[in-house]
Amino acid sequence: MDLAYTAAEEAFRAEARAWLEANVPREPWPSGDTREGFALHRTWEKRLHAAGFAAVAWPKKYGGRDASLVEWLMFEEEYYRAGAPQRIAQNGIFLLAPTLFEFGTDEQKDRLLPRMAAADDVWAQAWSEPGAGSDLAGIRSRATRDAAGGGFRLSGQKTWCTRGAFCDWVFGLFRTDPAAERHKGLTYFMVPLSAPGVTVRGVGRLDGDEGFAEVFFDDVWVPDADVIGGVHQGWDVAMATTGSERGLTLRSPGRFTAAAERLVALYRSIHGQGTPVDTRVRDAVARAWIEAEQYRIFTLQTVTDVRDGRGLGAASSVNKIFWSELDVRLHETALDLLGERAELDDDAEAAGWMKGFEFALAGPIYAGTNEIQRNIVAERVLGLPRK
Amino acid sequence: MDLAYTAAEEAFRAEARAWLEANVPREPWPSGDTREGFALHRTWEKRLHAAGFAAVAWPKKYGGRDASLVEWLMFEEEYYRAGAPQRIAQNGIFLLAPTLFEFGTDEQKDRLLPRMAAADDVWAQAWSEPGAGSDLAGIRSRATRDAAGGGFRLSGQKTWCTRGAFCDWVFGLFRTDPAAERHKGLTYFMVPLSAPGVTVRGVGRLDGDEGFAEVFFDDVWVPDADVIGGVHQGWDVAMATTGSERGLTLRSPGRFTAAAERLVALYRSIHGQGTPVDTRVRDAVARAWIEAEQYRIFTLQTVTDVRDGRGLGAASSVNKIFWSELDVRLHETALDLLGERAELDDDAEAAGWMKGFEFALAGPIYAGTNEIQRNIVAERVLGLPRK
Amino acid sequence: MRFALSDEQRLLAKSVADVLRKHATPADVRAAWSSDVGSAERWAQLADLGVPAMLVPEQHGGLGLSELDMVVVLEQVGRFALPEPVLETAMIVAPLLAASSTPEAAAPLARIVAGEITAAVLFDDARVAANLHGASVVVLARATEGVQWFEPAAGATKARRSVDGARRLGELCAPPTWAPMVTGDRAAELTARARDRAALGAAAELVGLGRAMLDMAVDYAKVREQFGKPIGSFQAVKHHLASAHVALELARPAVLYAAQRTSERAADASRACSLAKAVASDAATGAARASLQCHGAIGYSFEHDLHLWMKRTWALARAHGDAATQRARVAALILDHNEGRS
Amino acid sequence: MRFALSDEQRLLAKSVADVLRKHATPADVRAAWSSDVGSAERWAQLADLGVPAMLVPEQHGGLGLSELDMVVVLEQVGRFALPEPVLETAMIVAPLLAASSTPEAAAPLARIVAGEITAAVLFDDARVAANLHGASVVVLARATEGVQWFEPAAGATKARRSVDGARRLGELCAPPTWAPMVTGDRAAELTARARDRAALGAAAELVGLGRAMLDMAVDYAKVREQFGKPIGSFQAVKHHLASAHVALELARPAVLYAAQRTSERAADASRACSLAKAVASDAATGAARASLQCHGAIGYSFEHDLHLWMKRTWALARAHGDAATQRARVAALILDHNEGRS
Repeated sequence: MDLAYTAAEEAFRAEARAWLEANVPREPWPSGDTREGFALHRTWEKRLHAAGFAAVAWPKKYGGRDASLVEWLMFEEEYYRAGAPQRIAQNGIFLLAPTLFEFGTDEQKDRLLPRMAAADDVWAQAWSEPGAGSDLAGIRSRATRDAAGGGFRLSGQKTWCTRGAFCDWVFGLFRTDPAAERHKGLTYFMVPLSAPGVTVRGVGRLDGDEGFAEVFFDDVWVPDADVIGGVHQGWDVAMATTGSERGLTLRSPGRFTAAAERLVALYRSIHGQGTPVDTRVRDAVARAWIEAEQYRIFTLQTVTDVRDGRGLGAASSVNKIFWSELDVRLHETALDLLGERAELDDDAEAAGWMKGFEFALAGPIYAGTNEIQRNIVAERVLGLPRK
Repeated sequence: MDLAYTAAEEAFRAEARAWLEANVPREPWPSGDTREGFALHRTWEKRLHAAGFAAVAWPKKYGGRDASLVEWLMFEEEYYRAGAPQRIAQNGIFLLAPTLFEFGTDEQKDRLLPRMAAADDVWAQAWSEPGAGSDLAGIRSRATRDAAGGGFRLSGQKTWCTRGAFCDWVFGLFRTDPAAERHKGLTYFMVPLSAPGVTVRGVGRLDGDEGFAEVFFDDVWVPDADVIGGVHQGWDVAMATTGSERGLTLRSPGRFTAAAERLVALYRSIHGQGTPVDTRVRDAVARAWIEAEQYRIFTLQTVTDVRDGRGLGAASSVNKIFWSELDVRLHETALDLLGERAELDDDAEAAGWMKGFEFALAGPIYAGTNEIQRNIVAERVLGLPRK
Repeated sequence: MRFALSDEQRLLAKSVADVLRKHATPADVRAAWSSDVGSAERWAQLADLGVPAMLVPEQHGGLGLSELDMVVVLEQVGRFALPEPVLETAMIVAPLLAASSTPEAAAPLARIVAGEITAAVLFDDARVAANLHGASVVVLARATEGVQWFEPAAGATKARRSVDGARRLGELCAPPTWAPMVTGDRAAELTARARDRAALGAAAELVGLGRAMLDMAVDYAKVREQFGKPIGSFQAVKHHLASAHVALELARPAVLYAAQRTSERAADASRACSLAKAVASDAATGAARASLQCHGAIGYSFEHDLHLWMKRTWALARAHGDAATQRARVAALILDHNEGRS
Repeated sequence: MRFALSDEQRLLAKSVADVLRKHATPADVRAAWSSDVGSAERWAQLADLGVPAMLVPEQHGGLGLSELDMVVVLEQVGRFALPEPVLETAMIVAPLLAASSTPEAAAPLARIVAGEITAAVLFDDARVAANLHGASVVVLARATEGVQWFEPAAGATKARRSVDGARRLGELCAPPTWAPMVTGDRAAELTARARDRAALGAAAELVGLGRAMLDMAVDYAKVREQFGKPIGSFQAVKHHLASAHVALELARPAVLYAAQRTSERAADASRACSLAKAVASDAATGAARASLQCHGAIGYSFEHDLHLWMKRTWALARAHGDAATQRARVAALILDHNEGRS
C-alpha cells in the first residue's frame, strides 16, 4: 500500500491547477444543454484542447498527453474543484473513445479522435428507442446492406439523445439481422447528423434545458468505414461502452468531492458562528461528505486493480450504484439546508443545487437503471440464480 | 367524521384502566417464551379471564364481554400503556378464534372457546415446515383418512411454532390430497399436543428464549370434529387466519403508542435539562413517535371501514408493512439513544429495548414477509401484473 | 367515533374533481408556466363552487364549512396540480380575516367571498410567498408584532421564479407602513392558527400530488415493456410503488385527522397539523422519486406531465415548514412540554 | 500510488483464516457463550502467529508491523466471530504500552508479547469494557488526566453480560489509586491514538462480520426454495443482498485507507479512522438486517449461526463510538476546523 504520488504526478497536478485557475471563467455560463450555451462550451473545449487538457489520458498523436490513470483522476479532481465548465464533449471522449480504442480500426482512430479532441466533432449517444430501455434488447431501428455495396441504409428512431440537437455525430446500435433475437444481430454505427435522411428534434427536460433530442433515420446511408467492430457484433461492442459509462471513466470522484466541499461551504454560510449547533444537519452534511470521500478511496483501489490488469467487469455496477445514489443524497442535503429557498429558480446558488439535484436524479436511471445494476451485482458478483 | 367516544366507551376504558392499575405486576416477569415464565403467564391469563378481560370482543357465553371494536382498541391501548404482561394466549385468541368464529361449527366453538379464554388450553400455530415458508404452498405434512373412519392420521413436521414447547394444542394445515397442486388439497386441523404420536422439541431463538418448537407428527389420529372448514378447504380457511394475523387484530396501535411514550421517557431520562439540544436525536424520536401516532389514526379509519362492512382484503398488507417497519425503527431509535449501553444484557432497561428490537425484527418476516406483502399491495391494490 | 368523510364531503370532492378534470388539464398547468397571471376563468369556476368562501362563517357571507371540507378540496387541487392560490386565499387568508373581527377586514373579505380577488400571506419575517405578486390583498401575520393587511401598491412587490413554473412567487420589496389591525395575544393566536392551516393545507395538496404521481407510474408500469414483459411485473418496480402507496395511505388519514381536530379547536390540533405536514411531505416526495425511477428517462422529459407534479411537490414539501421543521415542532411539543396523547 | 494489500498481507490473512477455520468454528463461538473465561488454547495459537506482538516495535521484542497488517488480521477475527480480545490486547493496549516509553510498561508488555496475558482498556470516564473482567492488565486512558495501567486485584472488576454471550464484558468496581504513568500532552496523544486504533480495529472486525453474514445469506438464498424456485432468484432478495454488498465493498477500502494513514501518522489519520468506523458500522448492521430478512424465520433461531455474528455486530457497531458519534467527529473536523481533504 502506497498512498503517495510521484513527483511527476504532483507536477502534473500543479500544472493543471495553475492552468485552470487562470482559465476557468469567473461567472457561470449558461447550460451547455441549451443552444447558445452549447456554442459557448464548444469554445471552452477548444481552449482545453489547445492546452492539452481535452483528453489527458489519450495518446499524444490523437490530441492527448499520455497521462496515467492517476493523473487523469488528478485532472478531474482539479477540474471539478475549480468549478470549470461542463464537458459537452464527454459522450465522445469518455464513452465512444474507449470503444474506439478497443474495437476501432486505425483508420477510424486517426480520422475521428483528433477531431473529437479538438471539439470539431461533438458526439451524442443514440441508445434508447421508444420501445427499448435499459436492456437495449428491444432495439428496432434497422440497418440493411445497401444494394450498391460499401455501406448500409439506416431507418428508425432514437430518443433521449443528450445534447443531440446540437451535436455533429451520434453513435448507437441498429438491427442488422431482423431474424436474430434480442441482443443478437445488432451492429454498432457512427452517423453524422448532417447525413441526408437524418432529422433531429429537440425535447425539453426536467431541469428546463432542451438538451434531449429525438433522432429519426429515414434511409440514411452509412459507409462500412463507420461500423465499429464486426457486423452483428454490436452488442459486445456496446457492452464495452456501457461498462465504460457506468464504470470508472465517466464518474470520477472529483465531481463528488468537489460537490461535497461546496456543501460544506453552504453549511458554513448558513450555520455561521453564533447559530445553535444543529446536529441533525451536521450529521447529514458529514454523511454526504463521507460518502464522497469513500468513493474517492474506493477509486484508488479500482485504479490499482485496473493498472494490475484486473478488469472491473460486473464490479463496475457496484461503482455505479454507489456514486449515483450518493449524488442524489448529497444534493438533497444541500436543498434541505436551503429550506424554502431551495425552490427559488432566480437565486443562483439555490438554482445551482436544484439543477444539480435534477441531474443527479438521472443517475439511478441512465446507463442501466440501478435496479438492473443490482441484478447484475446479485447474479454476476454474488452468484445468485438468474431465474 | 366524529372523533369522540361514547360515554359507555369511556366508562369501559376507565374500568379497564383501574383494573390494570390494580393488577399489573410491579416487577417485570420472566419472558413467557421460557418454561417457567410461561407457567407464570398462564396464571395472568386466568386472572384476566376472571375479570372478563381475556377476550373482551368475544360474546359473553364464550368468556368475552361483547366489547365493540372501539372498546377492544381502548383495552389494548390501556393494556400496553400499563406495561401489562405478554399475552401467551394470543395465538388462540387473536388468530385461531377469528377463524373459528368464521368457519367453526357450534360444537367446536362451544367446546374450544371457553377453555381458550380461560387459558385451560393455550394454543400454538403450526404453519411453517422445513421446506415451506411464507407462501405455505410447499406444505408436505400429510393427513390421510383413517381406515376405521371418523378421523384422519397425520404425519410430518412443523417448525417455528412459537411457545409450542409449552402449549396444549396446535392448529395448522396438512395435505389431504397429495395429487393436488400447491394451495389445493390442504385441510385445516386442530391437534392436542398430548395426542399419541406427537413429539415436541424446543428450539432456542435470537432473543435468547427457547420459545420456538419443532413438532413432529407420527401417525397421529385426529377426529373429524377437529377439522375446521371442509376437507381440502384448508387454504381458504388459513387465508382468513393469515389475514387476521397481519391485519387489524394482532397488532393494535396501543402496542406502538405505548412504546413511543416509553421512548419519549427514555429520551428525557438521557437528555435532561441542561444537556445541549441534540436535534439529530430529537428528530429520530419525533419520527418514531409520529409513526406510532400515524398508525393509531390510520386504525381509526380501518375500524370505521370494518364497522361499515368494508372488508380490508389486500389492504391489510398495507397495515402489516407499516407497523412492522415502524416497530423496527422505533426500537432502533431507542438503542441509538442508549449508545454503548444498548448491548448490556444485565441492564434491565437496555435489555428490554434490545429484546423488543429482536422481537420487532421478526415483524417484517413473519405472517408473510414484507416482500410478499409488497407484492400483494402492488398486484391486488395497485393492479400491477403478476408476471 | 367515526373516521370517514361524509357523503357531502365525497360529493364535494367529486364536484371539484369534475371541474378540474375539464379546466385544469395537464396542458392548462403547462400553460401556466408561461403566463405571468393566474387564470381568471378558473378562479371564477372555483368561486362558483364556493371554494373561496368555504371557511368564512355565514354571518360574513361565507359557507361556514370546516377545515375538513377545505382539505377535501385541497387534496383535489393537488391531484390536478392546479396552479391557482386556493391554499393562500381560501385556506389561510379568508378565515384569518373573518376571525380578526375588525371592521377593516370586511371589504377585502367580501371581495374574496365574491370570488373577485385572491390573497397572499407573509408569516413573521418572510419576504417571499406564493401569489404575493398579483394578489389584491396581502396579510402580514407576525406572531409577536401583530397582523396587518393591505392592498399592495404597484411596485410594492416583484415576481420571483420558482422551480415550478406554474407557481407564481412574489417578493415584498416595499412593505407598507407598519400599522397592525390586530395586536397582542389575539395576533399571536391568529398567526398560529393561520400557520397551522397553511401546513395542513399544503399537506392535503401533497397527498393529492403524491397519489397522482403514483397513479401515473402505475399506469405506465402496466404498459411499458422491457425484457419482453411489462415493467410492472418486476418485483423491484412493484416494491417501489407499493412503498409509495403505503406511505400515502398512512399520510392521508393523518391529514384528515388534523383537519378534524383543527375544526374542533382540539388541544392536539397544532401538533396534528405539524405531523400531517411532516408525513405528507415525505410521502409525496417519496412518491415523486418512485414515480420518476419507474418512468425512467421518459419521466425526466419536459414533455412528460410527471415533472409538473414533481416540481410542485418539491416546492410544497418545503413551503410552510419542511418535514424536519415540522418534526422539530412535534418534538418540542412531546419532549419538552410533556403533552401526552389526547 | 498503489492501493492494494501486499503478498505478505494476503498470506497473513490466509494464515489467520486457516487457524480460525479450524479452531474458531461456529460451535466454538457458541461454546464461548457458556464459558466465563476465554480459550487459553486459542490465545496460544494466536500468539504462535505473533498476533499480540504485531504492533510492538522490534526493540520491545515485537514484530514491528503496521496498523494495516493488524487490520488484515482483525478482518479475519470478525469473519470468524472470534471471541478472543485481539482488538483490546493487540490493537489497543500493546502499542499504547510500547509507545509510553516508561520502564513500568516493560513487564506487562513482555507478557503480552509472549502471549501469556490479555489486556483491556477503559477510555476516559468509561466503567465497562470488553475483556475487563479477566484481563491481566487494564489500561485507564484519560485524555486530560493521564494514562495508567495496573493488574486488577481480585474483586476489582465484575462480569457484565452482553447481548453477545461470547463477548465478555467487565466493569471496574474498585478503581486503583490514581497514579498515572504518563500525563500531560503525551497522555492526551497516547489516548487519542489508542481511541483511533480502537475505532479502526472495530471497523475492520465489522467488515469481516458483515461479509460473513452476507456470504451466509447468499449461500442460503441459492438453496432455499419458495414458490417453486430458489429465493435468490427473486428480485427483492437480490436487491437486499446487492445493497449489502455495495455497502461492504465501499466500507472495506475506507478501513484499509484509515489503517495505512494511521501507520503513516498522516494528518487525516484520525478523521479516516472515524470515517471507517462510521461506514463499517452501517455496512455491517445493514448486512445483518439483509441477511436476517433473507433467512426468514430460520435466521431468528438460536440454532442458526447467523445470530452469533449478528449480535457481535450489534455490540461492535456501538462500541468505540457508533456511526452517529463518529460522523459527529468527522463533522467537527470538516465543518469547524476547516480541514480540507489531504
